[in-house]
Amino acid sequence: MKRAAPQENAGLIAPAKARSELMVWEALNIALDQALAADDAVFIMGEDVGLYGGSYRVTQGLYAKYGEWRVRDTPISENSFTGLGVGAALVGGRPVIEIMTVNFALLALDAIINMAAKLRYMSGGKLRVPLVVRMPGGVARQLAAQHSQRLEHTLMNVPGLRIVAPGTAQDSYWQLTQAVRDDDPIIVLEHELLYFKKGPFDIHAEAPPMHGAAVRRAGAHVTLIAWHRMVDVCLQAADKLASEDDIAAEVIDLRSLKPIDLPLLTASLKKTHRAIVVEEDCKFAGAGAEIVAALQEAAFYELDAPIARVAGADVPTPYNGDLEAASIPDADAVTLAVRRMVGAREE
Amino acid sequence: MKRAAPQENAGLIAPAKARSELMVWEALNIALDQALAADDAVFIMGEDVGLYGGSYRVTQGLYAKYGEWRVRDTPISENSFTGLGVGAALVGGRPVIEIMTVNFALLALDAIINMAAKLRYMSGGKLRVPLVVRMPGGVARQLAAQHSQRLEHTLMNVPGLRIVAPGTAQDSYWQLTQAVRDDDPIIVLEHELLYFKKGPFDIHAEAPPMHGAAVRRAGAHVTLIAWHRMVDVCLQAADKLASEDDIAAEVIDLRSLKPIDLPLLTASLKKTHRAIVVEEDCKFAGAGAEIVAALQEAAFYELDAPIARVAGADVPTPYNGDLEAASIPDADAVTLAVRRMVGAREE
Amino acid sequence: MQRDLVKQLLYDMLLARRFEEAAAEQYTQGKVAGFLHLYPGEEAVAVGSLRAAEPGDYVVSTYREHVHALMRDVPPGAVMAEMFGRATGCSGGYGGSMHLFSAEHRFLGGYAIVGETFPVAIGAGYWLAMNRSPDVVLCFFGEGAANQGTFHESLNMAALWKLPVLFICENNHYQIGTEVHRQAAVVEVYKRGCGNGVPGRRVDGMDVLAVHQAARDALEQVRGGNGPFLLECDTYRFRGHSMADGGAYRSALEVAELKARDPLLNLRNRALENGWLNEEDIEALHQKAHGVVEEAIRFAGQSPAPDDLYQGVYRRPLDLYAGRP
Amino acid sequence: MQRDLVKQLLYDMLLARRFEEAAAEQYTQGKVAGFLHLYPGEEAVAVGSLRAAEPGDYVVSTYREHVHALMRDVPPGAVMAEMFGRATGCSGGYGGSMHLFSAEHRFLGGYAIVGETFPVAIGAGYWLAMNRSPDVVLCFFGEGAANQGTFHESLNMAALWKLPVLFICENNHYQIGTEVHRQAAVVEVYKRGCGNGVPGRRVDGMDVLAVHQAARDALEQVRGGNGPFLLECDTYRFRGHSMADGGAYRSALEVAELKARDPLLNLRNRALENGWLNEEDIEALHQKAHGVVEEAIRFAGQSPAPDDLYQGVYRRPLDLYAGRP
Ligand SMILES: Cc1ncc(C[n+]2csc(CCOP(=O)(O)OP(=O)(O)O)c2C)c(N)n1
Ligand SMILES: Cc1ncc(C[n+]2csc(CCOP(=O)(O)OP(=O)(O)O)c2C)c(N)n1
Ligand SMILES: [Mg+2]
Ligand SMILES: [Mg+2]
Repeated sequence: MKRAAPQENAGLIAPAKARSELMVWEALNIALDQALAADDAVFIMGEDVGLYGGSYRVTQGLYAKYGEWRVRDTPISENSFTGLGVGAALVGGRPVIEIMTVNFALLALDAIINMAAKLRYMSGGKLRVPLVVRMPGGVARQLAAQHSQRLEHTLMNVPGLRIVAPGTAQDSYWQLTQAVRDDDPIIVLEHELLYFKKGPFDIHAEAPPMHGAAVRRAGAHVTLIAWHRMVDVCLQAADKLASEDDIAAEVIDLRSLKPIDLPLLTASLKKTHRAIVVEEDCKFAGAGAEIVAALQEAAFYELDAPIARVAGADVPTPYNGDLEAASIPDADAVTLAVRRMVGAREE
Repeated sequence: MKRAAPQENAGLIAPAKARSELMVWEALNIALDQALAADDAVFIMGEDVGLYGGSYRVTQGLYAKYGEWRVRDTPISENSFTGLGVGAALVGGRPVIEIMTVNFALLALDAIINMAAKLRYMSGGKLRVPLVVRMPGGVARQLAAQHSQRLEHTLMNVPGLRIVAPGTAQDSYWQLTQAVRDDDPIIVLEHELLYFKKGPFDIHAEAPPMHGAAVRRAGAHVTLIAWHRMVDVCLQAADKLASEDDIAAEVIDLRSLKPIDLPLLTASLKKTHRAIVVEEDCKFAGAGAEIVAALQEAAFYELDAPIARVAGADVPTPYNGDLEAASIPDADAVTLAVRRMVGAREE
Repeated sequence: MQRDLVKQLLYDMLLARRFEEAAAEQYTQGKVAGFLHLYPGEEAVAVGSLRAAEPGDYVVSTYREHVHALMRDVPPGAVMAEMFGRATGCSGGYGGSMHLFSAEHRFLGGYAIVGETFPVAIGAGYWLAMNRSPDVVLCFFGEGAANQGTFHESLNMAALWKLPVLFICENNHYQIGTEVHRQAAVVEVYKRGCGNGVPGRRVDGMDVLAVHQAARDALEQVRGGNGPFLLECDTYRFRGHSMADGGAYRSALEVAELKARDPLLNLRNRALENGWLNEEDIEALHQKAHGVVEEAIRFAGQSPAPDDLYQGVYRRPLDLYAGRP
Repeated sequence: MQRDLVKQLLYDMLLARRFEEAAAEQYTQGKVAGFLHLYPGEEAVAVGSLRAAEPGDYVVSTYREHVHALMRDVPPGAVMAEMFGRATGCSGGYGGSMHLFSAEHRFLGGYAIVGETFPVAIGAGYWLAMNRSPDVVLCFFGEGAANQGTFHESLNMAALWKLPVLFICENNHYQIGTEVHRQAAVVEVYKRGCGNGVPGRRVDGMDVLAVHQAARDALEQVRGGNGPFLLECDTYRFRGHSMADGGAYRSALEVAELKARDPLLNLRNRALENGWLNEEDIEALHQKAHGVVEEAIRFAGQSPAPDDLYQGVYRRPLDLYAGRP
């Protein structure tokens, strides 16, 4: 007599699955639809995920199809509904919590860090917390300081968490699917400016390893390491460098922030001997710091130059559009950094 | 008709100021007493800071002397009483908020990150937030996972915050005093195991620069970089290395985590060409990552070896005493890392 | 007396309405960006309550705060310029629509994380109480914000220490797309202070005179040292939650019904009926409001942009890698 | 019937008391470490309420939870071994006194951050409601925890969705050194659910029979699908907050007065008066409890320590720098 039984498709769900191009939100929507259909233990919870269909449409149609117990709109109570996810996960549920944006996750960090991440360990490995917490973040468009927070660094430091950061439709589908199936608590970081980015999608393609990085463009002169939207920025820079400077930049999409795919990075460095980490977050103690620290240790003797960081300015994000743009890296900033680094060799 | 006027000394306050040796808590207590006496705008707030005298005695005697409006016991409502500090700071107060331990600060991060740190910037520089947030932290003695959280990395990433981490009585006195007098929001990280550590204290000595690092022991072969309790661990290791291996380790106490005193670190590396960052927090994306990343960039061509990190294991802190000890660096771990690194040169 | 008050309140509401409509237009034209939350429908709340406050009182508001700033006499040009991201904006162009501040007008913002207004308000209130000041704090929030933990925590401290804070709930029945009965077990927000000993009262938030009187009464009580009070204003927003929201979750009928209770119409009709104002008076107010907003837009449009990315991060420029200072 | 119940409850309280005293002794001897929060004085609450629960019910508790674990029939040896930090402990030696867990006993912990029990409890409650299960959740918390935002947030969701959660407040009048009237504007915790529509009731928490009956009634209501209930038990802790606290903030007189209402004495006297038990019965229970605790200590002392620092961080060992999996 479960209330959880899925009903017939009762509304607009993600578009036809066979399509070869999808937007990121559509891919996430398919992943959630399939997860709800496949396993009665899965439920979704968050602000406006239900009736409203999700702030970024990710949960569109699911409320009508699965009902309010499995797609639950919540009050604005981030700490408690994330903690609710922990409690439900402990007793058999597989909750997928949506925190409307990363900015509000500061209110839920106790549930994420002190509970979700620690419970398996604190219980001697006897409890499990199959919880997924999705949160869109990043700097979007003039949302100002309180709506442009980034939390990669904070979450990366937490033992017990795993973190994926898909930047394409295909990865979004797979990494979310893998996260929901997994028994560890997993953070899925999404980027607000990527939801409506279109990309190739093939539901029949093999699943890539959940935590593997991917070479998005091969090159021999410098390795650019990024995730989310900064991958696109690096690809633009790489185009420019190729055509204007004859510099072949290798662009790596990290895809996962915990664990990180250090072997792939090291392999790239063996070829290029130079690396730049490009990140949207502030430079000081951002996620990039860990990547640099780990990489300089793993590949020190391969390095022809210090590993550089092209990162956000150490400021709260300003509202003014030009200042905002100046506060995060763009293709020019990356290009400049590469020229400086590669030029340095020739000096 | 202020209620804030200080009364006569009405109870046990910090011990005689002329003493040449003080415990860390006593030095902090003197700093607070003086701050309350010097400026009516200063008030202290936190759980059990008043009648009870503070969990670690830091506020002992102040409630009796200054009354309940200036030394205020709070309900367990971390987010709101920290936010209260922000509000009071905006209108003229100079609140010193005590979060009983860092572990509970996860509940107050919205107030700290989204409000205290951002308000000056968001208001075009027109508001100021002269707020001090004190929090004891670190791994103490078998307090287990939820009471051994470390937050350096999270706070360091936040533009607008400054962070000091005093490890001696003298520094505790001065850095807290400087923090209270400052118009920026400042985090004072204290270490639970250092409160009862005795050290030289001279109230008449010149104030050291608030954010400067200090060489605690000079040496030519390797630079050990640490803060808080890990400085003592490094000093022990340095003793051992000197006597057993003829290795002269330079030990630097960072004292400040934001900003960091990179020039001093770089200067040391020019001499030693080798560095190890020793930190209590988990290695992955800990505070040490930033220090390594910045240092390898600033001093790359001085380095004879990759900068190493000796850090906490990437686990929630276990309760069992032996496992707990194994989860954070000790002098042996540092000694071993130095031997490995210096040995590497000779191989 | 009544005539002057009515005239003031009607003008304020006309200004508020016009200002918000203009903001929407400017947004559509790409001059204003980010999230833009507008106030049409709710004017009676900010206007009625803030015109009952004293200049020494502090005001704390949310991201839907343009009108609150205007009612604290922050110049319309400075508010519009802020939304344009200009250096002449009340936050220098760094804050935007959701982060208006003006220390000189005791307008403390402008918070975009739901629930933040509560601790800020009790902080200012604590400072006032500690200094036995006669001033008080007015703290605005939506009914959705009453679900945040800080609501409970802050009300408790406010009542425990008898802080001079008037909590004003703008109950517009929606937390973005989620109607109040789907987010709260108790839908009458004025009753939600009972667990913390904060008395409350509900008033018709579409009736500016009622709000004004209720706010006067409540302010008197709060100013008298009796501790906090919770005033719930039953209101409605005519537009979507923000410019990004079409508001499809509300029936056209529901919206139409509420629009019939438009606080501006409401007051205008009563003013005419009672002979407080005549059509000409009203037209003049209307014209004046339009002119002021026009001028605000002109001012904003001609203002320079800020150009220092690092201004105001710290009290003075700070090199994070230089140590020492 | 009544005799059996009284016997059981008295035995449980004797066991609880003895267990906690033994824990204190072991702490003094250095076998138990960390923060140790003991339960003497409050036994009637956990014993009375949990003996009214069904085996299928879930229990969520705080850092002062040894007795709650025992009342869920987690073996005393496993609890003591946990406090000794041994591999045979119910949390494998990784959790310690504040983090007892036992999935098989539906004992969900053991939370040391004040206020965490609420969301965990409504999470389990949500799962039960979603699956129309007849089981319910018992959620313990101190009166100090009622000041946390999660109390408000979680009660709201529990009431809104009619979740089967019985919130049980152990009001021992102190939040470490801060007496209830200095931390809360409303000192009767059972009334603090009113802002979220959660009905409540207060019971003498020094009277195990009263607690037992009140818990039965409340559980029946909650199990009937009527949504959450808030049962406040008025109690007192005889010791300091933890082993680190001498409790100097309480007058000797106050403590003595409350000790005269010791729930163990209370029940013993009534058992004798009513002829439910005689002195011999009681002595036998006493002996049995001592024996069980003795055995628990022996078991704990002989148990091996855990030796894998990384066990349980993830579902399987994870190299953070290896990527791929
Ligand atoms: C902590 C937090 N969670 C979520 C949001 C996203 N959000 C912005 S406004 C809003 C609804 C607020 O509703 P209410 O308090 O009723 O105010 P209204 O917008 O109706 O005036 C939400 C969910 C936020 N800004 N902060
Ligand atoms: C969020 C948080 N803040 C502070 C503490 C420190 N602390 C531990 S127990 C406690 C008092 C709790 O009082 P109450 O809820 O009444 O429970 P009791 O200990 O009296 O059983 C405090 C302040 C904590 N563990 N968590
Ligand atoms: Mg609303
Ligand atoms: Mg208590």
